[in-house]
Amino acid sequence: MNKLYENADLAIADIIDGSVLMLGGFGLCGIPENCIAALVKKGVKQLTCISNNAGVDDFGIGLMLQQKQVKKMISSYVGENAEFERQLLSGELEVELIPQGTLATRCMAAGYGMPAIYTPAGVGTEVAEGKEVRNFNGKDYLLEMAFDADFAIVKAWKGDTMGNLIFKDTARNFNPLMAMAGKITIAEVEHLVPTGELDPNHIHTPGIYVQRIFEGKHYEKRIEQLTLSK
Amino acid sequence: MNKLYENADLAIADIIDGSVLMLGGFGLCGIPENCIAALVKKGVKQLTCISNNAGVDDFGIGLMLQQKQVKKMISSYVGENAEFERQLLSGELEVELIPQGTLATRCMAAGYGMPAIYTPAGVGTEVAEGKEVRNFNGKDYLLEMAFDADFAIVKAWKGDTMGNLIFKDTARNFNPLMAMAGKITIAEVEHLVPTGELDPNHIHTPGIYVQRIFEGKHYEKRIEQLTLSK
Amino acid sequence: MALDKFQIAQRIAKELKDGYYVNLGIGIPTLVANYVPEGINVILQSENGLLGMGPFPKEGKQDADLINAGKQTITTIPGSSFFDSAMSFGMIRSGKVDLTVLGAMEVSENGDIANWKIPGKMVKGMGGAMDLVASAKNIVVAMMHTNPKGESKLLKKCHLPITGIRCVKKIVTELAVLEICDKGFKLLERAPGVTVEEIISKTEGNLIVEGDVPEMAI
Amino acid sequence: MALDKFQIAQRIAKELKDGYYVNLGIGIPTLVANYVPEGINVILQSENGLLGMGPFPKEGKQDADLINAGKQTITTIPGSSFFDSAMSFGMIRSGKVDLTVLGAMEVSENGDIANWKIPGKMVKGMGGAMDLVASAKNIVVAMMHTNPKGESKLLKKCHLPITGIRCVKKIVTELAVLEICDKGFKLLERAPGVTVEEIISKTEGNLIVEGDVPEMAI
Repeated sequence: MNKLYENADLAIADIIDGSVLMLGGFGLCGIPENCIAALVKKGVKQLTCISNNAGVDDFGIGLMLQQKQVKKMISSYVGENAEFERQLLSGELEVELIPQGTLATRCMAAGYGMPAIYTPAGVGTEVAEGKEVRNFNGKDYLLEMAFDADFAIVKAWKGDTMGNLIFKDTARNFNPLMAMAGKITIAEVEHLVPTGELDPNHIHTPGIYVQRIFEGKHYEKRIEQLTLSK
Repeated sequence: MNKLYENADLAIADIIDGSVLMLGGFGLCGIPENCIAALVKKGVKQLTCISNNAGVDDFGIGLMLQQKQVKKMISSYVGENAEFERQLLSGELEVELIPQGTLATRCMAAGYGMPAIYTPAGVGTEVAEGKEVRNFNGKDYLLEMAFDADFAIVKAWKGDTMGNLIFKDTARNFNPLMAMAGKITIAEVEHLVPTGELDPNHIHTPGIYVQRIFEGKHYEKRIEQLTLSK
Repeated sequence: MALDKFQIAQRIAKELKDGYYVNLGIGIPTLVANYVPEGINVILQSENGLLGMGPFPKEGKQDADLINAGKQTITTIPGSSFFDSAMSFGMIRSGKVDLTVLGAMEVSENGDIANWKIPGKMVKGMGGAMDLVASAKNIVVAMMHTNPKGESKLLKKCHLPITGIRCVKKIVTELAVLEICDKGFKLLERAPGVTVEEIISKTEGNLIVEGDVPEMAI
Repeated sequence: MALDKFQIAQRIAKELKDGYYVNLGIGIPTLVANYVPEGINVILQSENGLLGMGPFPKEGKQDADLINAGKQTITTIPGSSFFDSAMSFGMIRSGKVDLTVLGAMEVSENGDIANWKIPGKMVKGMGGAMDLVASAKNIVVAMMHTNPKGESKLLKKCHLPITGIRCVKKIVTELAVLEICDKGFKLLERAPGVTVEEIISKTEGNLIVEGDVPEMAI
């Protein structure tokens, strides 16, 4: 079975209006730049995007927001984005804010076939509203449901034609979790290598979780907060 | 803080009668040989051992069974061990059999601070007796509790003085999960390397989960079922 | 003529499709790997933590750190990956494994399976079997049609303690290929030369025979 | 004299012990890393997936793939490790992080904390704050004693939407070090030259003053 796609346009060709997408990355670190560009080009709309952040005004998911392609964001933090704020305040955009660890674990739950997980994050806060609270060993936990996404779109450092992925540094973040969680997982990689070249002990995401893979082009890898030592 | 121990005897010195231990390994693959030998030498008794298997008669946890050090085994499969069978039938030994994936996930739950997990394994079988059954999206799941172990004893291929671990091939199995789950985690490694030598992207178990580490000696690495191609 | 165990494996191999991720149980299921049809690539999952299991090693090439779920020494194919047991059962539980082949002691007409415990005998444990049957989306059972006493293993209801409920999709025995449907065991194929009557006589559970039942092509 | 933000960080750094795994929030907490006492090794956790965070990189050495939870470019120390976000919050949730330092807008006398949302303002989200406060076994808050309007931030009850309940252990402000105990804020230390009266006047929640309250040694 061929998992190899030529480019992002082909890999995302069947994503339609109203799809639920997971997009890997933390801030602008480890985001699937090629797929985002292809989604903007395709102009698909009414998307629900599960992603830790919403990019900045002119990069990352911010590019999709500019084109009003996003109906709903499910994120843990959405600062640094004026267009996002405008759409939110005008009611064009729906936002669900959830704790970062809950976001990560709800992805993992989907990938691990667990329908729900218990976490203490948000107990006693407005995040707990409408959710089941349960006490285990004297501590309260919230029941949080596994995500159910049509597509997971992730970015890896290296990948092979069988879909095995290796991430680099903190660009790993949500990518391997979302890769496990999508009904269809699309991986863009900086370096596509022939099958057999990756050390099987170094693989972060086994190919079984990846349905489509392609080598991305022209990575900008923008830095959000350049901070240097003197 | 020093995590480095000279040998297994020192690393397990405070394990006392009645302790709950997790022991890594699948069959005889990836088992903490040095720590098992030290536990036998120390003669600590009334142990509860959480381990996927119980070794064979003269190797692995089987060595502890010979000395009648084990009160209870929590495992998924305990074949290939005549002494085990004798103790079980005579009532000297208590056994709790649980599905392998449930065993693995209850370890992971402990390491991830999740008090319990839902799994479909065992629904409708005697494993479900006395357990909460809950339906999510039309499918039944059992509520299974995170393990609570005093010590996790694991074997890795490489480790550094900060406790970072890398496993090799299928000797990984339960080791990283148990490493995350112990109140105190003791890691024996085939190769101890100076801190900074392991690639941070290749580490399977971050050092935060490991309290004690030492380089093991004289690994026998016995093969249970030598099977060859002609 | 009834199939031998190699032919059962061969027949099951016809269920494989290109790109399938497959988990093969111990016994006859393991043999399926020897009959993968030409032009088809399947990737074998071993639930102790490996995708991309290869053949047994040549003498001298065995590695104690590289075994399958039956604890046998094995090798890997290019593109293999190792992972821990939680991820291994995670991918099983989330339905990423396309086909699971298991042995069984009994199967009931609603798809329940019993394959882990015989009352009165030493219980060795379920290993990964309960996880596999509870989660796999496509389970094929490889077994003999009857037990050594000649009693049917395709039952109205399992007598032995069950491993999982309503999970088996297909059964391949030395006599027949059967599918679990709403009403029971639907007879899909006969072994060459085996009569429908023989299959009926050796099937305790409800057997559905519709029209001409073709012989297996193996 | 009230502490400046660097001195607050310096005082918090005295809470560090050798071998501690520490998560430092954005703002004053980040500064704590600059004041680790001599002879003590601490390992910084960044919840986006790193243990062993080092200083900011030198010009030209920045790497877009290597950032902290504040999205700043950083470096690693020898012995660092990378992991995914589930493991990162897993180690937080299971109590493996020894000390968490956070900023806050309000803290109540029972240890509730509010630091993520101001009604009427654009809500940016809680990021990892709710996970951290719900799980960390040892939470120290770094904040000003009063808000810009001069109102106390140490309250009987939080007015703002809370981030977590009964979780804060200690608070270090420009005026004082306080511990949350059963009855409220226990005054442990005063900033050099700051009077107990000033601290009382700026603390709305129940303040417990027992005996002579020593000055901080910084």
